[in-house]
Amino acid sequence: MSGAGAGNGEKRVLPQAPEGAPPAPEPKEVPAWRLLLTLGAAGALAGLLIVFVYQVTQPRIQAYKAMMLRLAVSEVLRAPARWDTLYVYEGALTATPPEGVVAEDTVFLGYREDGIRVGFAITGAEPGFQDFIELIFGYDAETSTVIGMKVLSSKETPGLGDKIEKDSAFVAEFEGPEVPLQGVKAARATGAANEVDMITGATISSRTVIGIINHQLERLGPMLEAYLEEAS
Amino acid sequence: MGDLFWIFISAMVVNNFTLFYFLGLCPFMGVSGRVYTALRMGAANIFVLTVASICAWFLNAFVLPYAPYLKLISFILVIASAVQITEMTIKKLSPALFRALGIYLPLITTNCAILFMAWTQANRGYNFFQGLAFAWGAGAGLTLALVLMASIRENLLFSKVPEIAKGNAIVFIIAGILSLAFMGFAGLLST
Amino acid sequence: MRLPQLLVTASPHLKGPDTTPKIMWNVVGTLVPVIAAAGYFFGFGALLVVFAATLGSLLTEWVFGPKGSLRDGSGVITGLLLGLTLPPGFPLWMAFIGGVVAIGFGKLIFGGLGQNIFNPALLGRAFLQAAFPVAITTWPVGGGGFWDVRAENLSLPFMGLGQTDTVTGATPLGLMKFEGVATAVRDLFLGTIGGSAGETSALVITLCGGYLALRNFLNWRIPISIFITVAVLSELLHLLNPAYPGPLFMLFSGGLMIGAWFMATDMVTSPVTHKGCWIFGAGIGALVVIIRLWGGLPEGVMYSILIMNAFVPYINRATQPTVFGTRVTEAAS
Amino acid sequence: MPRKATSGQVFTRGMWRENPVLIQMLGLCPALAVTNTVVNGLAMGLATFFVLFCSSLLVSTFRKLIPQEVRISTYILIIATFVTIADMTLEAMVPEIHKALGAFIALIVVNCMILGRQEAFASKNTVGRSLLDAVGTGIGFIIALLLMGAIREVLGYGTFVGIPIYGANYEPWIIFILPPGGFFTIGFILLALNWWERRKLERARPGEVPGRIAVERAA
Amino acid sequence: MSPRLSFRHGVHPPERKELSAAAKIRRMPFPSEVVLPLSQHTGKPARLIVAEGDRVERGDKLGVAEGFISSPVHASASGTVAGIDLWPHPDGTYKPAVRITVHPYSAQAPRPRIVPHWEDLAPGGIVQAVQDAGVVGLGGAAFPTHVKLSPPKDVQIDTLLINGAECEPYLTTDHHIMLEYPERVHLGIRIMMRALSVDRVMIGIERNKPDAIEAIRATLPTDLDVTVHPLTVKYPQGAEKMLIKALLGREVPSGKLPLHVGVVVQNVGSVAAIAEVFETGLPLIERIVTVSGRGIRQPSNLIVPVGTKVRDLIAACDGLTEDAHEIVFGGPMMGAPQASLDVPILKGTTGVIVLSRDETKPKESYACIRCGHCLDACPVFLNPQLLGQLALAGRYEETEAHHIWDCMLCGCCSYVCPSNIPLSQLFQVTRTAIGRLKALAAA
Ligand SMILES: Cc1cc2nc3c(=O)[nH]c(=O)nc-3n(C[C@H](O)[C@H](O)[C@H](O)COP(=O)(O)O)c2cc1C
Ligand SMILES: Cc1cc2nc3c(=O)[nH]c(=O)nc-3n(C[C@H](O)[C@H](O)[C@H](O)COP(=O)(O)O)c2cc1C
Ligand SMILES: Cc1cc2nc3c(=O)[nH]c(=O)nc-3n(C[C@H](O)[C@H](O)[C@H](O)COP(=O)(O)O)c2cc1C
Ligand SMILES: Cc1cc2nc3c(=O)[nH]c(=O)nc-3n(C[C@H](O)[C@H](O)[C@H](O)CO)c2cc1C
Ligand code: SF4
Ligand code: SF4
Ligand code: SF4
Ligand code: SF4
Ligand code: FES
Repeated sequence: MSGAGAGNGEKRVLPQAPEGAPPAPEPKEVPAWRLLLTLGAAGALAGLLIVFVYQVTQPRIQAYKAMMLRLAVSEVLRAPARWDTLYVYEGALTATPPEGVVAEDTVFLGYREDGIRVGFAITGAEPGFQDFIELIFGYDAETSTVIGMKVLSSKETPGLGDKIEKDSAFVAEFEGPEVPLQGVKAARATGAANEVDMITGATISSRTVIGIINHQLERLGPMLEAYLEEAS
Repeated sequence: MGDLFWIFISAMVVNNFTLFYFLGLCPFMGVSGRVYTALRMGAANIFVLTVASICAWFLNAFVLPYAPYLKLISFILVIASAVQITEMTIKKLSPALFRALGIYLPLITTNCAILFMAWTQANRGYNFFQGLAFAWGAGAGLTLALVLMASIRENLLFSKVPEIAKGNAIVFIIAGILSLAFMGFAGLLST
Repeated sequence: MRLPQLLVTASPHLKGPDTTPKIMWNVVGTLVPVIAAAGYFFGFGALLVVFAATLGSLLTEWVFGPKGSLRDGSGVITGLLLGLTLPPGFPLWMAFIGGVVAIGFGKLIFGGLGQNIFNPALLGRAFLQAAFPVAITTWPVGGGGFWDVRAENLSLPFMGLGQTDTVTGATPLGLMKFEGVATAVRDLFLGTIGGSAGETSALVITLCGGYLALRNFLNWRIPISIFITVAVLSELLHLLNPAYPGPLFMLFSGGLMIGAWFMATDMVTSPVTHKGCWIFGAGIGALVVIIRLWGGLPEGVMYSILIMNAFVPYINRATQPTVFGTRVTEAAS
Repeated sequence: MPRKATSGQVFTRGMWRENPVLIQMLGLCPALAVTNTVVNGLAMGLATFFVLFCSSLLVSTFRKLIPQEVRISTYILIIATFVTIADMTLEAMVPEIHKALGAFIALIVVNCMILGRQEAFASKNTVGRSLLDAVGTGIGFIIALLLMGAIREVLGYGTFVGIPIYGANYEPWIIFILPPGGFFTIGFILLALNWWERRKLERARPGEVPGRIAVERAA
Repeated sequence: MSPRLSFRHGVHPPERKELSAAAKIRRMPFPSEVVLPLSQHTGKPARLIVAEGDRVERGDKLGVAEGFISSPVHASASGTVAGIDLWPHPDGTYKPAVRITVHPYSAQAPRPRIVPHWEDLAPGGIVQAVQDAGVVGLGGAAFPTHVKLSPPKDVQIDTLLINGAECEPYLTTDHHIMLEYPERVHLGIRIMMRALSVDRVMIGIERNKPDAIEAIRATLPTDLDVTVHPLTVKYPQGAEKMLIKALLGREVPSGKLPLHVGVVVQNVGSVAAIAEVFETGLPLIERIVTVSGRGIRQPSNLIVPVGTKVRDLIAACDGLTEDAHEIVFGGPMMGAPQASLDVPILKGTTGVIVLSRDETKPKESYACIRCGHCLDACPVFLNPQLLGQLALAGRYEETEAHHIWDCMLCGCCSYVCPSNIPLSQLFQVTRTAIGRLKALAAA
């Protein structure tokens, strides 16, 4: 059976002839229009099928994405009644970016039932232990505190690094600390208002989470304040 | 600049395509028997990755915004044709280079490592230069894994590997050990 | 005249004094003081861990290895060194598994003694680190008498540390990396610090390694080139940015000493040529600095050695000696 | 010239005797990349199965109409279409799994097993036989993925299909859900298969030295 | 103090020269039978010119040189040709040999002959006389000396090196020649200088023979440029390429001969033998042999008629001890083991070493542990580790690419290998195999 020697990868059927030459001489010439026709027909069929499935699935995909975003924002902003989407453009926040440009970043500004602002929801991503950690966090610019954090995606080690999303104690650390955040080991905590206990065995992932928040606020903080001032 | 460097290093060692994403395993198992072949295969990979990166950047910038559902089809067809065209150009311009790389090109043109690179480059929204850094990092990483495996396998010819481990089993286990060793680079991006 | 039964063997008819078992048992002998130091600093638990790892190695070698291979002593070294790289409070069953993996997948699967590519002991440890990352980074805090055996040591096979919420001390490298706290070099040198069983006394390890180097049982070029590379690189970086630790700290902390003297020098998994040994050592040194300063893990000696092990066949290829009389031929022609 | 395989053989051989992953070493990257749990492996297997089945159906139906020169391009076009469909469908139906599988769904397109079956079988056989072959091969692929997924999940998480099977205090062997564990797992499986095969050989021909065969094979 | 003259790598085996170092050269009694193989030298075997039953006198020709790279063979004792048959040869095969029953009552005096007067001979004449006398290298390789004395026209020989290194353990032959016959050595040097028309001679002697250095120094001719150079004690200091490197700093190119760097190397014994030819007119029919080792009762340095069987030689040294285990022709590093006591001493046999059980090497060997000690030992900078693996795997072409033909089979690698892998033996076997394959391919 496992005549599957090491050379197997070379023996298997290749998409093209191994010499990279055009297919071996043909017994009879196939007219070019037939080739084009075949490809065209296949292409048309493919296009048709894809567009059809796209039409069917797209609403659900969009809906799911919107739902995930809603869940995330409401989680980090403590279930706001509604929120505005703001775009970062040329060093300032704006609700309506000019047509046709891609915004550098988006933040969400949440409001309570009574119209009082809860805070901003901001996303960010940086490399963690394995790959990028992507998260969203809520930030109250008036009190300079983080009010919530949720990891959107990460590939951190299960059982270790993935505690940044699964360990509720760690997630709860982000309800209320002042910025800039300071990561500490539990054993050496002093109780300062900006301290966040890091997870033992996942110091790097924890530090990345803290780092993302600090870096994003360093960058966006002034804009947020400027926007609030303008708005009030 | 630093950004490009980290993209390169990340794709090469921290998230090595072969050892962490299991990409391009078929050629990896097939041509890692000899260092010389492995080196040429690596070079061919870097070449195709470069072409693919340029194609993916082009498609991502000018085509996909209008027809996102064509992503996969357009990637695979455009990359394959572009490689074919460059291949023919090389054959004309530098027959020596063609002889060195030629037989490997069809083998890798429609290979998962290439597609994954293009796909990820598009997903991460890399610009032209970031895309190239990513492609070259991936290519360097593939080459590194190939050459290390090939030199180890050449050495293994002298070893009395137990009968049940001969063939692919030992190659997988060595790949596992390499992957384990390369875990030392994990987190290299985080500080 | 009496007709003797004559022996007919090929020349040379004399044999140098060194034999493979002799070299191996000498290494075992020089490990005894290192293990004793581990026992002195960490208590009986450290010795238990070393014992469990060695037991795993020897049993595997005995069951699956070629007949009589226990006598050559290399399996003992693997077990002892593996045990010395583990934290003193490591569960014994995990240490045992490490020994099994080290010999089974680090050595026997390649054909046994002399044919492996990767250092078996370090492979065993890398396996454990990836399998049980929490247990292996749980360093005990000092204190306790010699006979105090930790509960974690005795956790049941396949079971975790339990929810005892162990208080973990930090190793000098962890302290440095994650909290910016440096440990006094004097403590590092003598060994009054936290860490793996064998990561403690740089003094004892250097004396033992030096003895082996003097007897030519290890190639001194490897540890020396590691030390030089680490010292030079860390001095340069320290000058550029004083937040990076200085060379003395880098040299005496973590597993660098035992790694450089006992593990990088495993002849099977290091280059055969002198030039190759210099490259190998320099590579390890550079990787150690890179991983320690910029990597995710506090310590990189194990990974550095394993990675460079993978390069050894290539290094050997690239550093073939220049055959006598070939340089002249080239020059003449 | 080998005898033409019976329909039964066409159906069953891909499952085990010529298992695409474990024996033919095809489609290795998904088999390793997404098998850290049973569910992921199963989802990947089903998606691949779907693509293989539909492509074989189309290719064998139109096999007489597709000219030699463009057959590979046509196959790729067909396969890519079904992969895109599978991708969008999974995203709409099971977004969590879709996220876990990531780019590897798109990579089904280059899975050499699928293209190989088109080139080697569907383009030369009737629709019925091609579908039998596709189903057999697809099941073989799923079996391999499930096997990998089961080993890795049981050891790496201590669960099977998400259900804990050892009790709370089990210490998971995290390595098995990490990349090295993927390589090790398939390495172990191949070791076991080789061992089994040799044992059979030894039993079949007692007295003969089986070493020789394996040496030849390795040479 | 002169500079430390040496080469790189090499090994330091125990010298064990003390066993026979004090024994003065003595003549052994004629045995009752001598056996003279027709092939005692490198090159073509001599062509037989006697028949069974012929009576021969000491010094008579038994075979004549067959071509230029060949050497005649002479009777080493007076007697009757008892047979011409295949006889055990020291190289382990059976080779045609002339067996002479020694006349028990003969005085063994050679018949009167004309002693050539070397000062009156042209270089060519000297070379002819040397060839007629059957002189070959006594350093071990037994290469016909007259060939070395006639370099091609287009090379310029500037130095004659006299090899008194005697780096092999146990052997004291060259030591005693230099110690007891220094004048003869100097006479030989004079003759060679004339034959080669060189005017610089360097004598290299290892430092472990201070008395020999002293004796040679004391008798140095004052009219010639002859110098003595004490060498570092290291094996294989006496190998000609190493000697040239140590004394002149020149490296003989791979695959080339010493004459390509303008040097001729000759062993002191060979030089003394040339002198004897021109002193007595006798051809090369006896030589000095060290019989040593813990397996022999009385280690000695003997003047032995060529063709003496080991059996008789051993008897002349009071026989073997109880634990005698292995008999080796030549030194223990490169010498050939003997399975039979009937093999004859040849012109090139420098010594007979009888090793006792505790001197022989252990038998158990292990897998190569890639320690690299063999690379550190190899004086030609080969990679015996790789070569050994290639040889074991039968990858002969690659062994050639890795310079297996540059190996001088000195045995340093085998000596140091802690895993006791028979490296140099492997190389010898491999070279034979390659040679056979090539011959097959050519045929
Ligand atoms: C297999 C493996 C996986 C790891 N995964 C993570 C991870 O996901 N996140 C992380 O921060 N550190 C990870 N680490 C890093 C170590 O646990 C590291 O020592 C730890 O982050 C240091 O934290 P400590 O000082 O609390 O022990 C991993 C290490 C290993 C060996
Ligand atoms: C064809 C041939 C020609 C040789 N010519 C010379 C020569 O001209 N000069 C010389 O010194 N040695 C010559 N040699 C001999 C070698 O240099 C060398 O002395 C001989 O092989 C034995 O060397 P050894 O005793 O170091 O093993 C010749 C050898 C051969 C095979
Ligand atoms: C490893 C090795 C060691 C040798 N050692 C000696 C030595 O110690 N003395 C010596 O005269 N020749 C020695 N030879 C032989 C010399 O290389 C060379 O053939 C010889 O000196 C030439 O002189 P000859 O032709 O008079 O014998 C050795 C050869 C080899 C290969
Ligand atoms: C100087 C020296 C160092 C060694 N170091 C190691 C080691 O770090 N790990 C190990 O498993 N074996 C070590 N060994 C033992 C032996 O070489 C090793 O088990 C082989 O790799 C097995 O083939 C060492 C041996 C010597 C002589
Ligand atoms: S995608 Fe490529 S490497 Fe992966 S299994 Fe398919 S052909 Fe092999
Ligand atoms: S080894 Fe060579 S040089 Fe040394 S004594 Fe023996 S024959 Fe002479
Ligand atoms: S026998 Fe050959 S390979 Fe070995 S040391 Fe001597 S010259 Fe080198
Ligand atoms: S001396 Fe022996 S064990 Fe050491 S490398 Fe050479 S052959 Fe191998
Ligand atoms: S399977 Fe990946 S290239 Fe063929």
